[in-house]
Amino acid sequence: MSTLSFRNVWVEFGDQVVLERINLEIASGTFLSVVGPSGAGKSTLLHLILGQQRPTQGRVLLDGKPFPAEPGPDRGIVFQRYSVFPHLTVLGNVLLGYELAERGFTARLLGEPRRKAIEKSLALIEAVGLGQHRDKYPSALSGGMQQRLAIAQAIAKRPRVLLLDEPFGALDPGTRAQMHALIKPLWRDLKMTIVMVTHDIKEAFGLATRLIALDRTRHDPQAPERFGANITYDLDLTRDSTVPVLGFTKAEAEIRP
Amino acid sequence: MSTLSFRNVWVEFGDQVVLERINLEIASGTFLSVVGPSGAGKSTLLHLILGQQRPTQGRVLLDGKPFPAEPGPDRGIVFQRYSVFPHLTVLGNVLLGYELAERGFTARLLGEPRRKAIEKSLALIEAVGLGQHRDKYPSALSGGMQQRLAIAQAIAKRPRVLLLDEPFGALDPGTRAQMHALIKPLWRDLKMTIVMVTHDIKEAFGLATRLIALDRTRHDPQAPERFGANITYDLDLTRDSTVPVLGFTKAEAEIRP
Amino acid sequence: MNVVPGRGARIILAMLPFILIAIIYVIGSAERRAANPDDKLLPPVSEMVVTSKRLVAEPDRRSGDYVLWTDTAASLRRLALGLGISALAGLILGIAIGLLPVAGAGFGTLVAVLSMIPPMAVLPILFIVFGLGELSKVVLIIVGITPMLVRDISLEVAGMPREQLIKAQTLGASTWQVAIRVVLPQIMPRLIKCLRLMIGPAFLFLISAEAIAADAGLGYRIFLVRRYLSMDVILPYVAWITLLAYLLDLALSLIGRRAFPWAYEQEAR
Amino acid sequence: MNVVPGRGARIILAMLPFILIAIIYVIGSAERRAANPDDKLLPPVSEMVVTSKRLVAEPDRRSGDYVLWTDTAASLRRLALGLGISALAGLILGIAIGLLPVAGAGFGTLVAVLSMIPPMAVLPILFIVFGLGELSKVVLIIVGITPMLVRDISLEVAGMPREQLIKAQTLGASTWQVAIRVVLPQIMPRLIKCLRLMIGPAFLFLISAEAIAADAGLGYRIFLVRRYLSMDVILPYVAWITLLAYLLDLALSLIGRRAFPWAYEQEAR
Amino acid sequence: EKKTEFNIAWTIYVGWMPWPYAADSGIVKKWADKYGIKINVTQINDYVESINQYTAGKFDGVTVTNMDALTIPAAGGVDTTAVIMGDYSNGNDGIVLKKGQTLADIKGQKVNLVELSVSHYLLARGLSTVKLSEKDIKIVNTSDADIVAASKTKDTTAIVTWNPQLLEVKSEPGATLVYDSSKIPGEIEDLLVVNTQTLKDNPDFARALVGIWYDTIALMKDTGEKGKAAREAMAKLSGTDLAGFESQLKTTHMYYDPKDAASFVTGPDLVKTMDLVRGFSFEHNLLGEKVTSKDAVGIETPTKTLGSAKNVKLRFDPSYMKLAADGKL
Ligand SMILES: Nc1ncnc2c1ncn2[C@@H]1O[C@H](COP(=O)(O)OP(=O)(O)OP(=O)(O)O)[C@@H](O)[C@H]1O
Ligand SMILES: Nc1ncnc2c1ncn2[C@@H]1O[C@H](COP(=O)(O)OP(=O)(O)OP(=O)(O)O)[C@@H](O)[C@H]1O
Ligand SMILES: [Mg+2]
Ligand SMILES: [Mg+2]
Repeated sequence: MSTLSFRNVWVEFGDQVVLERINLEIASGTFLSVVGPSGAGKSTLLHLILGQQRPTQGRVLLDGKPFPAEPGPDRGIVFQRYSVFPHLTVLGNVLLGYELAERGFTARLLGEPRRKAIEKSLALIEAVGLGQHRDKYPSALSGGMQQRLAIAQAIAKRPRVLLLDEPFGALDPGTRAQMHALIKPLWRDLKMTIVMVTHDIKEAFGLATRLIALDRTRHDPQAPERFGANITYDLDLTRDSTVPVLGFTKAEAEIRP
Repeated sequence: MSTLSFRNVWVEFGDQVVLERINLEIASGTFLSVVGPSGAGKSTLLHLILGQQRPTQGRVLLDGKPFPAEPGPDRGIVFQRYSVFPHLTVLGNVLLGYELAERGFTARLLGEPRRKAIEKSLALIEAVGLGQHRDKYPSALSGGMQQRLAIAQAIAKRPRVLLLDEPFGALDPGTRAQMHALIKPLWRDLKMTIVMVTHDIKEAFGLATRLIALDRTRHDPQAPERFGANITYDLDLTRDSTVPVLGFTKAEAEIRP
Repeated sequence: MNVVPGRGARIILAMLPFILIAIIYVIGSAERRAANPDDKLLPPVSEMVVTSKRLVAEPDRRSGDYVLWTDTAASLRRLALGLGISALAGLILGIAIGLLPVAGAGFGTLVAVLSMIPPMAVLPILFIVFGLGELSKVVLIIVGITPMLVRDISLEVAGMPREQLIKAQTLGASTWQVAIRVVLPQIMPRLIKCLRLMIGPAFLFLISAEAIAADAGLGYRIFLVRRYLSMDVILPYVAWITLLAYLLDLALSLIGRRAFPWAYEQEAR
Repeated sequence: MNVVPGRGARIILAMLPFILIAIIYVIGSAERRAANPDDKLLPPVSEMVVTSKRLVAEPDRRSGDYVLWTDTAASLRRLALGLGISALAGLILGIAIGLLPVAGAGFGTLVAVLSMIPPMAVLPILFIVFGLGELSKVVLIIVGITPMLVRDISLEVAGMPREQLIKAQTLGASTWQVAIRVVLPQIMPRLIKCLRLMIGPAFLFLISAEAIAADAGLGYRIFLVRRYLSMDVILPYVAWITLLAYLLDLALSLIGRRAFPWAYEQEAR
Repeated sequence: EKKTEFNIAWTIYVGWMPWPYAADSGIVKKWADKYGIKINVTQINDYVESINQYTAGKFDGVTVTNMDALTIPAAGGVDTTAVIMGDYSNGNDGIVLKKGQTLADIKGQKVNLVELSVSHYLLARGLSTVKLSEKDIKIVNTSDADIVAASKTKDTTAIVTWNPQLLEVKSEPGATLVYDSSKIPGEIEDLLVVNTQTLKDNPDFARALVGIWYDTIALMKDTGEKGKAAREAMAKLSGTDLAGFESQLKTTHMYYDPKDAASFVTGPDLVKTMDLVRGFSFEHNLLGEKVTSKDAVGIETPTKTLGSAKNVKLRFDPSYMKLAADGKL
């Protein structure tokens, strides 16, 4: 239904080549994990899909057609530095998604629809474990709590494509497991496409149906900025057979520089 | 030489009790890992040691004497939201530590001392893998790169107490291993006291000489804010015997809510 | 930097410079009086008190008005109108210019240029267009402070974290919705801060407008009695204006704190 | 919001409102001339050009000066002095008040109150204290804009992320070092932004000062010919002032971009 | 005390333009050198500010009208002496109506003028001739610099002002000059006043001033090329051209001859005028808020002292003009 294609995409910041020759097809419904060393360009890849960043060369296509350059409600995002709206409470942050969708002019809900939206928001807030903090402003939340709020906000609108940039990085293993349990059924039921950047190899393998690793393959010691990263591994995790039983240690070892 | 003591410390934000009845002695030279669920008050504990936060009740003592309320050069910090100075380049950020120490009035170095300080800074920048990015401003760095810069900055001055709030959260396993290899000898050689908050149980056990877990023990369903977290586990990791060989799975399981 | 004075010390510290200024004034005034018993430039406090009492409590010989109150009412009405309209215009134009590249290109330069035109110098044209009545006084305030408000707010909007705008769009917000649900509320504390800074200039323009053509108002009275250097009227009036402005400033700051608590977390050190 | 006009379109959009205003002026001027051939209020452009040429290129018969240039030189010197001193004072006081709770308690209220005193109302006192020479003109600019600068900068300093100050202290910085190595450089872009906003008011105060006591300067000339309603002199002067101010604004903005590239990353969308 | 350096301030007005011309053309220096002193002639753009600065002690002398000399420095306790009676307004101040042909038509209109100035006095004098009082009109204080612009707006129908603004205002289509100062000759006088104490200690200062003045206005009166050049320079200084300046000069009664000036000061008309002026000033609270009678401030003229003899603050002294008349400078 909505296939994302990267056709020979390059991204450069000034002199520095960050991504080079990226060719990638992401089928609808894929849960794609992206791993790679710090600074490889994982976030940049997400920004390309979001429409926040334009490729220097090459094209990003949606179902074969040029990409809508503006971020839209079909794509949800959790940024690496989990940014929530500082002027809204926890409830307000989640509710905003519903309000923006339903009403054009004032972007506010009233009466029954509002009650319903609040109900849905509260359920979501409860699910990410912020139930007792619903009236706090983000500045009074801990790092992990802000991250969970950003997740709740991003999934509230059930976008067709969900982009997650190290979404569980600031969470303890217990909370992290809860989040996995929240995301996985959502992805399955709604047939979302999810692209998740993570540094937790276990997580990458555990959740995804496909895994790519970004890294530099060429290196010029004189001008280290001349070459960018591209895709070094591309594993299909649905066919159980390709992943060895003790599998991820191998992949992990190879991703290390 | 410098023992940190918490004597019946409480921290409250308005109505909410965050930490309650914290009693803790941290001996000089300890590498203390702090684990616990998101929102338990781990960062708050660090802020107490830093002097950024005052306890609502109880006292924090240094060698039995009341605590200097101001942050000073004896304590280094890597904040959870790794904050580096946006107006300085990578090199400038690390160099600043040397400059602030050596000269009073202008806080600038010239000539030979400057050359030396730059040399030291560059070595450190190289060690955290930012060698080729030395002239970039933080806004042009990826999340993991900013985090590494914050680490380099914090250890440049070799503080007696180093406070790390999820310092490796945004790093891939490879880079993370490099950072471990950087911190560990430093701690050993300089006899620093390190307090590190982390969510990676393997890391917590792997690096530390002592591990504490923060969590709520009491719970009032009507008023969930009434009770704060306190120390639920306190493991001495130096005596190898107390940690079972397959050990951390047990601890990990118990910390989960 | 870490030395935080207590509540009592804080009040004393705040009072100190005022007391100093008062002492300097009293000495200066006494000296001038010693040289010339009719000196009008620095009248002693006692004289100012007498004059103030008359202005506040006695009807004027000629018009029968309680001068201070009619003046204050006239001026405050103009000020409120001017500030209100400016705030509205500043908000709308500022957000448009800061948020929409097209508006920024179209109006950005215009506003930058307009903000540089000294309004006093083109007064004749303002008179012709807006007449000489109440309107032109309000217009002078608006013309004087709106460009600054617009520029400050548009710079602030343009400096908002891009992530937030993108985030809002991924939540389905149209440009209009981004403006009213994300940008507007976050810019309001800035508007209030900015309005607080603009109270001074607003009074300045008001006074200038009243100096030029009026028959009541605080500025009218000041410039009227300036003709015979009645500092015993001018100084209480200036003090009164300053007090009014300071109260307005306090009120705005309180409103800001009440309405936008999230914006003041940082300040609470 | 995502529609970004290209370079050409941007220039055309920026020109559009100016062209519109020019057209309205020409029509208005022609209409008034048709009604009254001696109208002085909206002189036709041709007349302004003739007058401007005279002001620019013909030496004054009495003094042999080129009027426009002597006026400009006199005014710009005063303006530069006034802005420079204000910037310095604003920086020092602003950082002190924003950073040090003790200074904040001691001077914060004073500055807030001072910023509310309309300088025009106490002009006689200013003139008497500072004389009628160059000094008092510069002083009016300083008195007029410094309090606003101080307040804006101190609010900005107080709003800086606390983490940064703490971080600097853990790196061994004294309060003084925090001020000059962390706060000062980060506040500089804000100072420049603020100075850009203050160019308009600075010119306003300059013109007001020159209107009262001067024998050269742009404001002096405007008020000199105002009695005769010689808009053919006033309008070119106003345009010239606006151009000067706009160029100053551009220059400041360029300096800011050059000197503090890190502060403008965000803007580059 | 005895001084060698003196400051006088002037503002732009047709009757005072000799001062800057004298400064530019070296006449000031000539006379100052003669008496071994130095005189700085400073232009102040704003008339009221110049008087205020004189009152505050920043200047030793200032150009001023008789009414303002009484209400500002004298009422402010600064003992002031008029040493030069330069001219009187003989049509330089006027009332212009845009609606109506005679002064009586002013009834019920809004009148734009500089409140409490000589314009106000002229209006009061005019109203009394048509049996009206200030209650019958509404006064809108309008600054002198903006009154021309104000007169161009629709809601302005009546204006009282002086030259050069008056010339602009009355040339407006449909405007009628219904009353002017030629109806009250000698009542609006343009003076040069100096601080009495300074004068007492330094009579040479006044001698030099008088010398400068009559040298300069002799040039101004000159009908030849030299006179024209002088008037042209003065016109330029006041921001207009020769024609504009001369038309203002026409409605100004200059006392070119020091004898005439001195005899006007010694005559009885001055007493009558000053009595009217102090009456007006008292009624409008211009002598101070606590003053209970118009006698509070004493005015000394050669013929008679008006008001409190103990508190004489304004003096008219013809002796220096007489010296000039007698050629004894
Ligand atoms: N400024 C504040 N005002 C009010 N409450 C606060 C404030 N700062 C922290 N809190 C509350 O204190 C609690 C503990 O916060 P803290 O940041 O110490 O958690 P943490 O253990 O570091 O969590 P995480 O692992 O998510 O970073 C949270 O419930 C948070 O809501
Ligand atoms: N605005 C920018 N200007 C210049 N260079 C940039 C900019 N943003 C990113 N970069 C560079 O692009 C490279 C990739 O950045 P990116 O944020 O995509 O890395 P990442 O893979 O997400 O790393 P991490 O795991 O640390 O978050 C980095 O070397 C960074 O320096
Ligand atoms: Mg990243
Ligand atoms: Mg934390």
